[in-house]
Amino acid sequence: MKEIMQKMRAEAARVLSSGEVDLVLGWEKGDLWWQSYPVFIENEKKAELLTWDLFCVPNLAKYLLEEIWHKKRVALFFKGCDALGFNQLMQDKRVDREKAFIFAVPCSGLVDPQKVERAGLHQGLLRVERLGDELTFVYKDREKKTAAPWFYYDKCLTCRYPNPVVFDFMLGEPVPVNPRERFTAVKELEGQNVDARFQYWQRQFSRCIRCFACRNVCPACSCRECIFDLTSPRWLGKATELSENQFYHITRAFHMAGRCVDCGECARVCPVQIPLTSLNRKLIKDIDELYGPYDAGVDPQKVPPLVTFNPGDPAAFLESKGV
Amino acid sequence: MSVAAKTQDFEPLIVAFCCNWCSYAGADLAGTGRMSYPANIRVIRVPCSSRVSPNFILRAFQRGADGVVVAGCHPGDCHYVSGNYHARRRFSMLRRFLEFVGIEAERLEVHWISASEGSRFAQVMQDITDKIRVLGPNRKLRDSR
Amino acid sequence: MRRIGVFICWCGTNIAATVDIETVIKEAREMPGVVYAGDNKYMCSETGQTQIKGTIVQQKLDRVVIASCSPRMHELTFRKTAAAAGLNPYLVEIANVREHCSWVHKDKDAATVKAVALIRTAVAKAALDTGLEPQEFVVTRRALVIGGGIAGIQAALDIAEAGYAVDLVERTPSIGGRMAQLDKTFPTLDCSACILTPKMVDAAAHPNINLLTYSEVEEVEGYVGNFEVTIRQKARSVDAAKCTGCGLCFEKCPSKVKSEFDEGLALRKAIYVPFPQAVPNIPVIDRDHCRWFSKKKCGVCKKVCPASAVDFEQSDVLIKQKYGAIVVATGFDLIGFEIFGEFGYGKHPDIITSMEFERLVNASGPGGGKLLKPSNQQPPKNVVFVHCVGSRDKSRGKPYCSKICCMYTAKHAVLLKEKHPEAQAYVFYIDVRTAGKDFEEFHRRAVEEYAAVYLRGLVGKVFPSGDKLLVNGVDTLSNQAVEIEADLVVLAAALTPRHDAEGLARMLGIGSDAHNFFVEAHPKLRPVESHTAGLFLAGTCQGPRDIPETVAQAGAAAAKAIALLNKETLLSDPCVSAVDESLCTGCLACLKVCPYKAISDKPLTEKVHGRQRRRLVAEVNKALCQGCGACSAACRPGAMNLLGFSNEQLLAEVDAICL
Amino acid sequence: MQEIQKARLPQLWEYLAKKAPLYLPQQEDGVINFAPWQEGARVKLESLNTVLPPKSIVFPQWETYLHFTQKARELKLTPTKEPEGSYILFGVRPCDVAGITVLDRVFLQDPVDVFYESRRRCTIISLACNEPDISCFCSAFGLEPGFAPAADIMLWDGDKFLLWQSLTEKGETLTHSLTDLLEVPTPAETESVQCLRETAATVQEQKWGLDGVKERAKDMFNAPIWDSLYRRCLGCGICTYLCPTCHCFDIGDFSRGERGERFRCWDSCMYKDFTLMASGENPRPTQKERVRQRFMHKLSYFPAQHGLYGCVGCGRCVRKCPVNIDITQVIKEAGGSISCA
Repeated sequence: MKEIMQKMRAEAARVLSSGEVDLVLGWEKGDLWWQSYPVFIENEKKAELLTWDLFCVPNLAKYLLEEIWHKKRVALFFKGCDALGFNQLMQDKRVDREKAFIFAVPCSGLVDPQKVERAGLHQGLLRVERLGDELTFVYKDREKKTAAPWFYYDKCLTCRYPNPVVFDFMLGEPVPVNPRERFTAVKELEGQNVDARFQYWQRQFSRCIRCFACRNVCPACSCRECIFDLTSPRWLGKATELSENQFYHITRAFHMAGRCVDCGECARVCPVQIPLTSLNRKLIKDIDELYGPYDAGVDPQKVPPLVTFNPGDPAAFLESKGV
Repeated sequence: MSVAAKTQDFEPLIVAFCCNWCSYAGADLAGTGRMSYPANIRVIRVPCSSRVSPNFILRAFQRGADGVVVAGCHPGDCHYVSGNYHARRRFSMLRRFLEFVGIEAERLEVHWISASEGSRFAQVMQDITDKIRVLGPNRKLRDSR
Repeated sequence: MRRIGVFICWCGTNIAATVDIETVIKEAREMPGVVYAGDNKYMCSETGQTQIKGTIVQQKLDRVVIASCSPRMHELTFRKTAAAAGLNPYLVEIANVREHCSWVHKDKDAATVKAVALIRTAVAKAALDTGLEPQEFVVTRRALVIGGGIAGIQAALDIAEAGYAVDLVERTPSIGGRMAQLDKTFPTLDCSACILTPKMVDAAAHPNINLLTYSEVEEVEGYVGNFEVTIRQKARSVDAAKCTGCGLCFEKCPSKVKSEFDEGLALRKAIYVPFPQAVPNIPVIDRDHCRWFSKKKCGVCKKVCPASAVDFEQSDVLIKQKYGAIVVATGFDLIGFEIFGEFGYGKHPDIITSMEFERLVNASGPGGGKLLKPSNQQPPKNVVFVHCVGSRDKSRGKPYCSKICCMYTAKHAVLLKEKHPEAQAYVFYIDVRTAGKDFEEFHRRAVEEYAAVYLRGLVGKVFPSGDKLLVNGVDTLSNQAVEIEADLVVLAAALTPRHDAEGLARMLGIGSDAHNFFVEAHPKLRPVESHTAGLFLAGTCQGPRDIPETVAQAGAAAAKAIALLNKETLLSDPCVSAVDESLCTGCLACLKVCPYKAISDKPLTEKVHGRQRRRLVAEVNKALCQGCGACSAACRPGAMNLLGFSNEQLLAEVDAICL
Repeated sequence: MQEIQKARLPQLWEYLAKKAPLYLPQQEDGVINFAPWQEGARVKLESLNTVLPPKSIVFPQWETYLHFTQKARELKLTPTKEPEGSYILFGVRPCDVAGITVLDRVFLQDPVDVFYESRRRCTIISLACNEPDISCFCSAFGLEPGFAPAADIMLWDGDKFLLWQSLTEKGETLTHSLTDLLEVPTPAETESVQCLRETAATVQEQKWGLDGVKERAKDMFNAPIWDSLYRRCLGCGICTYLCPTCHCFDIGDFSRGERGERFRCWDSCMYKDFTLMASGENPRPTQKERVRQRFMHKLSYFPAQHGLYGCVGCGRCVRKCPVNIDITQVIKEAGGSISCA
């Protein structure tokens, strides 16, 4: 990772000094071990701020909405999931491909701080490093080594596009693609009866505090004004009454149908751990089943499945599974 | 009517979104033919089944509907050429999704009813009313206020 | 606060017998925004309308709700009433308390409760109504007729006669269509070509008609009054301006191909006119079969042409033209026979379709109209006709009746006897349907004077036996198996729309039924209009019919087109989608679901924190938009909103109806 | 000073829950929040901070305060009954108790918020922190991880027992009713806990000093930090909703036909419609002004108005911000010192 980080800094400095771009979007290391956050670099001297480590999880693509239109050109770094999000923004005609200079960073997985915490490895932790498939947790006076996948985000373990599908320049080598089955949780829920499922989701939805982080982080949520913020008509009441929360989550997910790139950011940022991925993946699974496999974000020229049709489509609403 | 005793005093509220050209006209024909169906059915007229956003359906459930019907022209017969094809995808997905979050799929029905199918309109409405009666009131999506 | 008036119609006893009007009035008065609630025995009557108009003025009503019959019945009536009182007609809402309430519910209490709910819903919607103004746009006074058969020719002639320019597009090299292939016509037995060819010539000669043969419609955009059509004029490889029609080219052409016009029973050349009376009488080169085009050899036609009209370099021409109205008259095909193996079609040359029979019996057809067996050119003795091959056959064919087969088969039986008096016709039928002027008489003549034997029943199998064909069938009247040794078997195949009709329907944006016949706007009252304004239907593309019906329908379609072209401007329905540009993200999901290509993108420049920002937003072409609302439902932030059925209104309706 | 054996806690909770609704940190689907105790509850006392602060109990995310009916042109209003205040909050960390103190400044000063006042009649039993998290910084604001002066009862974790001390009359009364469950600790036990308390305080204080932040923050309105900090902000409401001191609310109506109710609900200054006016004007037009507002309010405006910081250093926003916007960085910018462990 260090090598790539050096390349990142060098490339950023290069494109800024050559005047090819007037902004570089990357990640910067914070004070605490899990903090790697988006940074905006406009001066080649600041390229040294760039970092690439196991916590560079935020997708930089969505910042283009605010940053790109008044810039000449913006350079930015994409992991596999980020590139899908970028393509979704392309699909939605929200960004101009020509104005983005994309560095691809193949990614074999990032570390979920909550998993570190749950394993009790967080106290006194200074940093985490990776060599091959092994993580090293570095403390003041000791180190601990462990297998990396244990601490990867779930979304990374099921990642199907770790190598960016769109880029101008590749940093590093493509990594092997070896995703775990992503519909396990969905299938498990599908196997339950409808009341059990209701109780499950009722519990999840009642926790929602409507912070809208899931929406705001989502690369497919790029409306200028969100339907949930509108006051006229008022679709979503501001009270976090269960039915309003249900409306929010059902509608949010449904707006993602055929558009969700399955980057898992919504679930990552949810402070109350609502398994939003399961909602999104249920829709992905149904689309795959009913209308043929479709991966949003792979090809922005493809027509998304919910704004098109085939005269021979099944009428799946005639299915009856019984109550 | 074969209705279980416990649900006898439950009068379901069923909102039917009917497209103007086929299903609404079918409902008119049911009227002209005096084909009776339960008064639990209340029709909202829309130009096309493709006008119906899932938001309206959710709102109906929030506001106390026990069942929702979306009715449009038969595939291929859409007055607006392709509206019902879009509706077919949209509501195929929505119904499965509602079921996934624990809402009985039977509460949302989609039917193709042509302008000439007055008796079918009446029959479909009778059937869904019977079904919802057995299913009982919608408590899952209803706003508690 | 609104000032809404609610007018409740008794409709005699139709509503009042089941709905308690007094309760409804009382409840309506309590509804938000309602300042008046009144009733009338017949709201649509003169007195009812006077009451509405008077109240609008006296009570200064700004919205009107009529609780009455279906809006499909009287919405327009009451809109006009409101307009007469100075209210914008789109500020009127109808609560359908007759068809949807009093007529379908018996319990008075339940019906009354429901009527109140329906009125409350209409009131909630009306409160959010906005006055809408139709837009005026200019009509292009030119018509397009697609299909050069008798329907298209007739429609073109009628429109041209009214003084409007018409382009008549025909995909084969000549106009004439199916009717040109026929021999005699029932029930008068006059010669098809004799009555058709003068019309073909008229069409070609008419100063207002522009013939575009060997041409196909490729793209249709626009809307009523302003269609923009792209037509591909295929390369004829013969310069029409130079060709004299002498025919030397096809005389000398060495390539022989089965003639489509003769249903494959005779051969034509690679350079050809489909039939002698073709209009225009200018050959075309069938490039797929021409030696020059396949092997770059030959070129005989070019060498012999005295006018130097043959032009191998000619290429397709794309014509873009604007039209105010379009008449669709694309005609029919016959059902494919693959699924009817028992009749043996294709396995023996003497098993033919009725269309092939027409050619065999036609003086200009193969064999000069002698009606000989294709297998050995001998006169047939026993001829078996089979009705309903593919028609009235739910399981394998089409459920509908092809309508003309009974009559043309009777005609065939008659023609057979006239050509070969010793021959015998056997006709297997399900029912004989002869509804039409002089039809039954004609059928009786076939049976009585021409001794055709009618057998009620189905044919089970046809198979060759020596130089004969054995036909196994059942006569259900005598309940006996029948076996006939036939020389010729004629199958009356089901009529279907053209094989590519579905694609055309999509291109035009008109509806088609399960069998791909184009759908009329109303089966009774608007039989020649499609659902899409400005597009009219004529002939068998809409359903099976005979020549007089086709001609009548073509005339009617022409009349509708003329009425349209006669207007300088048109008013558009204002219930169309509108974009809130401040909400529009420019993702154009709306564009993808719009069936009318009514949505496009447009750049918008705005100031953001002191900087100029350019972004895309959706734009609705109000004349193209038909108001389906698919875009409004597809728009996530609700920037696209259908006027008259807006998000706000539907939400208010849902809320109100659920109370 | 008394103590209770941890083994007897379920007995205690059962007893308390009979007296009044008892809220304590419980785990559901991996998320720990304050929830009413019931038989079989998965209590997680050992976890440091709940996801949502106990603010969500004293000042719920939404509550109805008025019912109305509107017929024709006549409007009838019926205020909602004041909420029940006799409940117990158990296991509140000292920073969260301090958070409630901040809320008190807002809601209990004239005009008193009667709903809050009523809910504030609760009994707060605080649990001291022995080992604060790396992201905790309560001592930055003069708070002590081992003591919550505003609690009714203070508890210290001595591994197998909890040391118990009532701090108020309300706490005293409750303690008296528990004689069967409480015991007297040995001096060694008292001392071991005292030692833990001091260690925790020292560790925290080493990291932080806040001299002059208030004064420095006053001049920070035009500081360059705002120009960079906001750019990565997603504009979500996590920091505000998870904050034990954020207290902004909005008012909304829910109506069904002629009946309806008026409620208030949390709102967030991070949202762009927070300051949006009916005219379409927005005095905080970009995320920059919103981010600045939140921090300035915590570090400058609130202290200026109420004499205490609007932040208690619980670290929730630091931990949960999806893009790691970190108030400690702002404090550093404003002159606070930090010595990273």
